[in-house]
Amino acid sequence: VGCSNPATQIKTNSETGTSAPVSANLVRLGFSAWPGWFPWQVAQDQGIFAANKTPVDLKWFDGYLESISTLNTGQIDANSQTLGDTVSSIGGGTDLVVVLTNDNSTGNDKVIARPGINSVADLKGKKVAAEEGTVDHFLLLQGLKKAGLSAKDIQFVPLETGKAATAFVGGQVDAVAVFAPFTTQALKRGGSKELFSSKDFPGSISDHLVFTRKFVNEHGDLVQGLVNSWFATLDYIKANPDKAYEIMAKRAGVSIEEYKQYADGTSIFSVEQNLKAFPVGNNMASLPFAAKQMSQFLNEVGLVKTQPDLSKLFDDRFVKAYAEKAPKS
Amino acid sequence: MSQPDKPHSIQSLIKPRTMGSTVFWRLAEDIPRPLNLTLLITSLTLPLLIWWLITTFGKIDPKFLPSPGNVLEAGGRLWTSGDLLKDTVASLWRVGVGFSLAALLSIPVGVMMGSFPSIRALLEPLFGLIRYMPAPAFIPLLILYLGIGEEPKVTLIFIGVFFFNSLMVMDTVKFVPKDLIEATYMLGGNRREVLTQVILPHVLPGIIDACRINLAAAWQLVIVSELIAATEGLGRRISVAGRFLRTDEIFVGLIVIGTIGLTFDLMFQYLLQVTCNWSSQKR
Amino acid sequence: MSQPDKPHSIQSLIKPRTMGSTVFWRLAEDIPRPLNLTLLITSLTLPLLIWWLITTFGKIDPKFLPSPGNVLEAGGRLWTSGDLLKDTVASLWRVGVGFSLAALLSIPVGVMMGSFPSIRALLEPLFGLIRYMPAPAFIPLLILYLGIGEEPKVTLIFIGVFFFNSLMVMDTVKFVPKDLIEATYMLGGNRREVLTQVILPHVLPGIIDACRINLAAAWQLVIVSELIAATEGLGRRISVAGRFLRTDEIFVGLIVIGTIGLTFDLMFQYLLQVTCNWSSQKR
Amino acid sequence: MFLQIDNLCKNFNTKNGTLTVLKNINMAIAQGEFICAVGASGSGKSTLLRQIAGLDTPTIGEVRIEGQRVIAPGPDRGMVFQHYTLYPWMSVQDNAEFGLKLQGIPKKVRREQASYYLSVVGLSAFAKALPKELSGGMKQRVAIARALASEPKILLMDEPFGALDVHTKESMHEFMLDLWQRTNITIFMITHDVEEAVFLSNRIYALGSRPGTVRKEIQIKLPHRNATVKRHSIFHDYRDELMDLLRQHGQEAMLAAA
Amino acid sequence: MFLQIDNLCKNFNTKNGTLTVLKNINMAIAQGEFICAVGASGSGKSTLLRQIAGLDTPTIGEVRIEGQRVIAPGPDRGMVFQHYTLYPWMSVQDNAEFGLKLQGIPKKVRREQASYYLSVVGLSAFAKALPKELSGGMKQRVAIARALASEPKILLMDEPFGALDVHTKESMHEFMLDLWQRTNITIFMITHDVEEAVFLSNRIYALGSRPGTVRKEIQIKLPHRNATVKRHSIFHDYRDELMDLLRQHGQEAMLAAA
Ligand SMILES: Nc1ncnc2c1ncn2[C@@H]1O[C@H](COP(=O)(O)OP(=O)(O)OP(=O)(O)O)[C@@H](O)[C@H]1O
Ligand SMILES: Nc1ncnc2c1ncn2[C@@H]1O[C@H](COP(=O)(O)OP(=O)(O)OP(=O)(O)O)[C@@H](O)[C@H]1O
Ligand SMILES: [Mg+2]
Ligand SMILES: [Mg+2]
Repeated sequence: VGCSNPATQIKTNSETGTSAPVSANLVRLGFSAWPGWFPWQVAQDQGIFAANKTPVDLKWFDGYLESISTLNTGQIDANSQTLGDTVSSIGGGTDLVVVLTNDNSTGNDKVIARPGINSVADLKGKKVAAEEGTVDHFLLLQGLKKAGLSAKDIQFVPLETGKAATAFVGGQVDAVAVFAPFTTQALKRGGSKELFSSKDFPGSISDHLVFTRKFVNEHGDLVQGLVNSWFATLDYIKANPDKAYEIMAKRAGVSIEEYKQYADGTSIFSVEQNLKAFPVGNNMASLPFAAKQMSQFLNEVGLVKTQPDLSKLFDDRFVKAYAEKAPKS
Repeated sequence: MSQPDKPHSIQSLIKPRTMGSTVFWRLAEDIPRPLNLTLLITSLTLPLLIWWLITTFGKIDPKFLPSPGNVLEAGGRLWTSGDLLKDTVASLWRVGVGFSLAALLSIPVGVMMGSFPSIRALLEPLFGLIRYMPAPAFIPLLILYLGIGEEPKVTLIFIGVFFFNSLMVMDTVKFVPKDLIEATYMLGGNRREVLTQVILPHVLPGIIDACRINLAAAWQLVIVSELIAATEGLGRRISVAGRFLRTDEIFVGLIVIGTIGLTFDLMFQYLLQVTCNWSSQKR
Repeated sequence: MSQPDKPHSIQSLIKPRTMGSTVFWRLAEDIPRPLNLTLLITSLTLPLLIWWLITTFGKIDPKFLPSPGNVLEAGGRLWTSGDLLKDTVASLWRVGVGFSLAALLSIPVGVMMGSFPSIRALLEPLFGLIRYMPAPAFIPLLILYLGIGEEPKVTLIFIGVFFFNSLMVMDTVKFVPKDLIEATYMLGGNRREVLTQVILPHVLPGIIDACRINLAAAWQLVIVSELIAATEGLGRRISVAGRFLRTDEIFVGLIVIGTIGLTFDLMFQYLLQVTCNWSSQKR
Repeated sequence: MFLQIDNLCKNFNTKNGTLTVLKNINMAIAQGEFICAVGASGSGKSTLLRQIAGLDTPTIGEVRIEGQRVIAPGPDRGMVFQHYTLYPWMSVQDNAEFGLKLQGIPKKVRREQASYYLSVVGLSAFAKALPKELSGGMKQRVAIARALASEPKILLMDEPFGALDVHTKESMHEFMLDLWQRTNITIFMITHDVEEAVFLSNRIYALGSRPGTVRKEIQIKLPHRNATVKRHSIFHDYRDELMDLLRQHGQEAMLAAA
Repeated sequence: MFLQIDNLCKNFNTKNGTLTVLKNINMAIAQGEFICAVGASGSGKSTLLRQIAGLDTPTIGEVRIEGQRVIAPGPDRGMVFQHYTLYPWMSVQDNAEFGLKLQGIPKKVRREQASYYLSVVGLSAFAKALPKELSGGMKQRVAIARALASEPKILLMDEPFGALDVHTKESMHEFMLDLWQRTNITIFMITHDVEEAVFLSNRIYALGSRPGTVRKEIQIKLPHRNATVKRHSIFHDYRDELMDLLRQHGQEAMLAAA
């Protein structure tokens, strides 16, 4: 808008394609570093958005948090974020809709401890760093609960995820709860090991495509287009794994080998898994149930003052519509 | 001196101009006390009024711009829960310690740099270089070396103040009249005595002024420093509020910091008046 | 005048002292050029040498403190990939635009505040208050109002510079001799002419000096401003490197920023010398 | 009368209440006179000059020039200040032109006008120099040229030669007398150098202190005006009379202060 | 000889090459003399005084006091500068004491010593005042008291009364003569006020400019030293002789500069 940085003219080797031309009718989609979201980059680079007639302005965020606050302020229409953060945004008064589950974390969120700490029980009285209010914090508390400990039994150190990993490597804390690719960094500390991970708590950490309600109401077609693009991308990755991994590893800033390690820790959700997750249920496999758990957790740690209304959070129309039209795989 | 003839009769070209008298637009002259006071009060109430009008009649989402009422309410809430006091004390302590240490060290260093051209040559390029380096860049290194306690937070503020303050103190030394230094030599003073008993007292007002400016710079760093594993503090309160878009709490934090800052500013100005009443120059 | 008797014969009490001559410890006197140059060079090479020694013989994890070689290598890597150039241009542009806008606006505002006590009374308390508010606190608000493009980044730097610079420019105006203003009235100048043709040129050196200091302050904000959804920039490079503990890249970023800063600093100093050669005071 | 000061009083409000600096000043000065005002430090000389210049307004009474009441500063009165008030960033030529520029005189005209007056003060050769390159006496001469360039009706000078060395001062004296005789301008000059006053003026007002009042008005009639007149006994008589007066005022003031 | 200056030359390195400011200065001053050095502005008077003070070192030649070569500043020479060099943050008493404090004199002794010299300069009543509360003359008197308090062998003064008004200047002259006669201190004073030089000193060095050299040395013998002597023809003769000399130097300098 009359304010353009000349640096955008400069080409570099690490460039991963340019964003779509700005037009009135487009989706401004944000995403950040998480294995479940890197496929968006593939969609962009391989022209999958265009193929689905969905103009997308794909916005990369170095900081996951910034992507959330940008969605909250309405500067983008959609973002890739976890269920927990979506709940806390709603607690903060933003009206959001979850239309798609990208993946579940099955090991890419880890609690990592220094040598000498061999069980969750050993964490008692120790310094544990995590980013306050995030899914990793949630994971940490769930792990403690399972081991019969409570939040008060550890010394919690609130640190941004990257800094938490740094502090752990620097020997300043005894354990951290972080997500990939910061797990790799934390594990660089000699002798450190994983205590438990999201694998042990299936369903507790799910990642979604989240829209503002206003956009869903006004541009249902574009939302549908984006959902369709996502599944088309998954198909593309399956068909061309080498090319896709190259793109995703580049975006993540790690080598292809390293990137492949993350693949196990993230279970990308198929249409079917999506359809199963949306209905109300009484375990973590059900999104509305998980959302309620999350909201309780946020309330307990004092980050959200009142438990928000979650009844209209999930909207499975778009996934359903895709499932009906799509050829069965 | 032989002079040419006067070339023009200029009087015919000059249009008489008289300057209207004015009170508000007085230039470099004092204005009457009551007007001054009125303007001072306007300065702080007018923005408040505009704010109130916008939020009351503008139908703005309070998430985007909370009304003064909202902010007051949030302030009250944080106050009664005790959080605000805790945050304020924590931040005050950090800024206080970081700034004081930086001031305490930078004053002698700056005075030495200003007094001895050799020390100046030795330190100025290095300090000039470091001064430009953004203090937040040091956070990962500070966590690595100093941990996650108070040390890295205080150190960050220290780094943000020390280099600026040294260079600014250095600059004040050049205003010491050379005559005064030479007079001291003539009275039998040696270099050390000139430094401690003549230069130092003479630059005191300049030092206080530099510190006044850099205290403000220290508060600028409070948010960044409290990103390092803080569990309380005004900066942390603001950044958490920013994440959850509790704009009212951001405003509470900002207003508290602004008020604290202004209070210290006035204290520094008072200090300046009291300790430097010998200075004939008005500051 | 009736005087009492002289009380003491002081001469016996005074021990003769002579001041040794010195070159290095010369106080407020110029030192020889070659020594000056030597010290200048030492200033920048000595820390480098120490750094090299520590990393070579200290057996320090390069993740904690990379060696000069590591940093050079990382710099080369970033340079050949074109990233470094892109980052540098991006940050230079942001700081340049934000700072220039702030300077352009704060200079007239500051001069007006310094010249008209009424405007000063109207703005000083407000500016004094805002100056203390940490610029990073405005990030959520800036995103709300200005989005995530270049505008909020530039605005953040603007905010960080504008209030400081206004108040510092204001301070310089008080050094304009009242005689000079009155002389202009006597020559038929009105207030506007005094402002533009007398006060403004007279405070020019002071303004340049204030801008010089605040350019450094602007660079301090580059990291924070590039937290707002930046995809390139030195600040972003440093914060991403910090997250992944690529200490060598942090150092590259810091050194590039420091060098750019110092270059601008020298340019400002040169500007000062050229435009203000009329000033008899050495700056 | 050309310049008329009627019953002028000036008070200042200070921390310790109202300070009366000037009281009942009456002066009447004809066109073409060279007036000196002498008085001890603090007797209100500068304050009086500021009222005439219009830089300040009297508490009571008024100043009139050619019948017009003075209410604001303006280029019909040229002023030379005690301290050098040249614009340090302008060349000598630009300094001399500046008043004319403010009055919107076309560039060519003002250039010639200023050059003329620079030649009058003998500084044509320095037109391009900056003030810092000039000696004290040269600076004051530029200030005089600048004041004269607007062709004021009256030249007001506040101890213009106080900071000059004796030799420079003497040549400035000669210059002033020469200027006065050639242009027939009215001059009102403040000094505390009694000899200077006697040598230059045709009438002297001696001011007393606390509050400043006109204590004595002395018409000066010297046989001729050049350096040798200073050895003349008439010169000495004037000088001593004024000196005694000032000494006496000084003692009064000291007693009042104690 | 008490103070001996042998063949002193002083060059400065400037942008435009070497500037010779003083050339072949020879002076011999006995204990208890009151010497004045006069000369036009720029003739190097201050430079000469700085060599005697030890604040600067001669390029060639040397200054000796009681046979000892001067190499550094020190309290055996008291100095009064042209501009007020009081420490503005210290009271008058503390200013007067400061030299003694630097020399480690016990508090009680230095308090009494300083008080004595403050009474000598007639400022006992102002002991607690700050310098900014004093008039110009009073400030210079404090500076003199401060210099005297260390009981220097010689008092060096660089145009100490240049900025004072005539009345204050006269009383300072009386004070200096009184001081000199009572203490028998050696005084070396720079001035460009010829009358001042003739009135105060017993010997005058007249310096010429570019480079500064001693042009003339005049022994002053006045019948008595009080205000009336200024009307005496001997006084006038001395005055005029010096004045002519300076005028001539001034013209030479002007020609040299042009
Ligand atoms: N703006 C002011 N406010 C208060 N007092 C003032 C002001 N201006 C001058 N005075 C006082 O008025 C008195 C006369 O001052 P003025 O400057 O007119 O004296 P002067 O005769 O010019 O002295 P000098 O010879 O030292 O220049 C002094 O006591 C001074 O303190
Ligand atoms: N440090 C210096 N470097 C270069 N030139 C100098 C220096 N000090 C003095 N000069 C030059 O030496 C000459 C004599 O200066 P000095 O101050 O001694 O004269 P002065 O007789 O005291 O004059 P005034 O009566 O104006 O005080 C001047 O031309 C001056 O520019
Ligand atoms: Mg005056
Ligand atoms: Mg001198």
